[in-house]
Amino acid sequence: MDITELTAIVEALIFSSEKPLKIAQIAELIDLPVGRTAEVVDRIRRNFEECPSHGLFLAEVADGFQFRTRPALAFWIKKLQKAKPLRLSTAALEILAIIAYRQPLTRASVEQIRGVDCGGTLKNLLEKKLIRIAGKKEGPGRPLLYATTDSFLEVFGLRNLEELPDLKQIDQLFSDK
Amino acid sequence: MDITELTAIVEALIFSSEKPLKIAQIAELIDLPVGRTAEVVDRIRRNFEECPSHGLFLAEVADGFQFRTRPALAFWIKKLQKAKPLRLSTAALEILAIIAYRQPLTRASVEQIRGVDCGGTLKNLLEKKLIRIAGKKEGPGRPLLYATTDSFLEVFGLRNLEELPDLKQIDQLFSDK
Amino acid sequence: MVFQVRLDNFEGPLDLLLHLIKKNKMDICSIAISKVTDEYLAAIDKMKHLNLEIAGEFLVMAATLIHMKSRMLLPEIPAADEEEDEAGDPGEDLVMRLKEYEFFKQAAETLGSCSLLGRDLFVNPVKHTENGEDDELDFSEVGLFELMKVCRELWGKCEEESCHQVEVETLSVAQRIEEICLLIALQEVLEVRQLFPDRPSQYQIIVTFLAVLELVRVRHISLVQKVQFGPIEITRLM
Repeated sequence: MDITELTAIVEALIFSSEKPLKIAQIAELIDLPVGRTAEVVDRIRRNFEECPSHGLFLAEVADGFQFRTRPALAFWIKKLQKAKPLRLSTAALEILAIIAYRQPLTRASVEQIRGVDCGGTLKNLLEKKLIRIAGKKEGPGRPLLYATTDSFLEVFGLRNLEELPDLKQIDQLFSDK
Repeated sequence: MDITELTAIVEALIFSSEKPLKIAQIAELIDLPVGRTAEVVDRIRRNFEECPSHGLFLAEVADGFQFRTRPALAFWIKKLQKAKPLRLSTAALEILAIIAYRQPLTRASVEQIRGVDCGGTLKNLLEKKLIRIAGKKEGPGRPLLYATTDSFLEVFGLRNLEELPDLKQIDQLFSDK
Repeated sequence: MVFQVRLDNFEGPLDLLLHLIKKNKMDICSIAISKVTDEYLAAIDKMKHLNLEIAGEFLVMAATLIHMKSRMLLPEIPAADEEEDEAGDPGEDLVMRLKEYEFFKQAAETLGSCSLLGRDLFVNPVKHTENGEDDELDFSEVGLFELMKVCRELWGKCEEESCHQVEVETLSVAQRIEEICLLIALQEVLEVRQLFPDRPSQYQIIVTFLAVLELVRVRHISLVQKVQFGPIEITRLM
């Protein structure tokens, strides 16, 4: 293999690795002496470092090599991360499911179904605008009622609440092996 | 900002985005007209493509851009990957093809075309996020409708659904009916 | 002729049929039904050990093929043509379905031969949260399917009692025949209406009706209606 091909392989390996790659690991993968491998890695490092139009650099961290964005560009990366796709914990998803299918309902009802306290997650879902307060329940204490929002529909790709799969359809889908 | 700095910023943005980044998203993040942004992106694409010592390339998928390892290097990456590689059965590919070309459609329609039950594979494709539930069909029973996702485009390296092969041929086939 | 087919290789009856057509170098639009049917049935024979549900789908196709073959063997009767047209030509239907399936099969192959992400090329798997808080570690991207999954688990936990009960009807036609025989043995003439209780269930009506028909068939009783819309009388014959 010539140096060009080796450089390409090592670049791809470092890029697609979940953890930083050690020189020794790379050497084993491409079956080359460690010294030679270190040269290839250094070539990649220089390729990126010496060209200011690259936004990435090859970082040497505690346990190996890893591609990272240049620290000077952090401002832009932060901007991007604010627009990340919605992520929810299992607890949040459970509460959302309960509210979606049983709305409007009180926090007590949600907690009764799940068997655990859920004040924190409820607040989080309100902040994410996936649920809203939909008035107060008649009766003692007049507790708040929760319901889903238009954002909820948007996130889950629904035109309206009638488009939520009904329980029979859910059952059907999951009863297939 | 000069073009070198812009190129670096956009490269870092594309690299650190989990999903393929669309030109419009990049343009908004760096506050530049879409046309100008496309030029910057193309510069990055050429930077990587024209230099054979790069193991990465800028892929255009699902209407966005994403860095990927070159297909020719798959052998080496597989040596590194511990995670099970993506595997799709013939049944899964057939169902995906049917859904891709005729979406949105019901499970019954898929089964009619293939002549066999496909509940299990459908669920599997949903889990892999290659297909999604796209609402309910009007009419009796309001069965669920299925459609492909952006992940489908990403996995198959398609820019959009129009890039599916032989789309015209299938249109003819159905207009004959 | 030695004929070997491994059926677990086929995605369904259409796939098998398509294979036979290709093997015999036929054109989908002009299949030699007779030959294809014979080979299809031979293949079905080989799959007798296969699980019943899959076999069922293959059997429906077998029936269609036999139907088509039998139509071809019969001499053409011009008078029957109109009727046939109305019912739709099963051959044309099949050709259409085969063409459609063949297209998707090819499309699936094309898709499978793409450079697949996660199989042939890879992205950077590192999650870039260095700048942000890491508290979203066990958070994942969600969609409708994930919502449904959670629902299924929740509902499964707390609503197991909501299953639908089906009661088994115990009345059988044989039983009903015996009862009617007893009644008619006591009375020479009986009105059909007298066989039913005040508020018969749908099931009771059907079973009684079948029992009466059976008794008429074996000439145990006869039914007589003397006036239009009048009562129907049962008379014992033996």
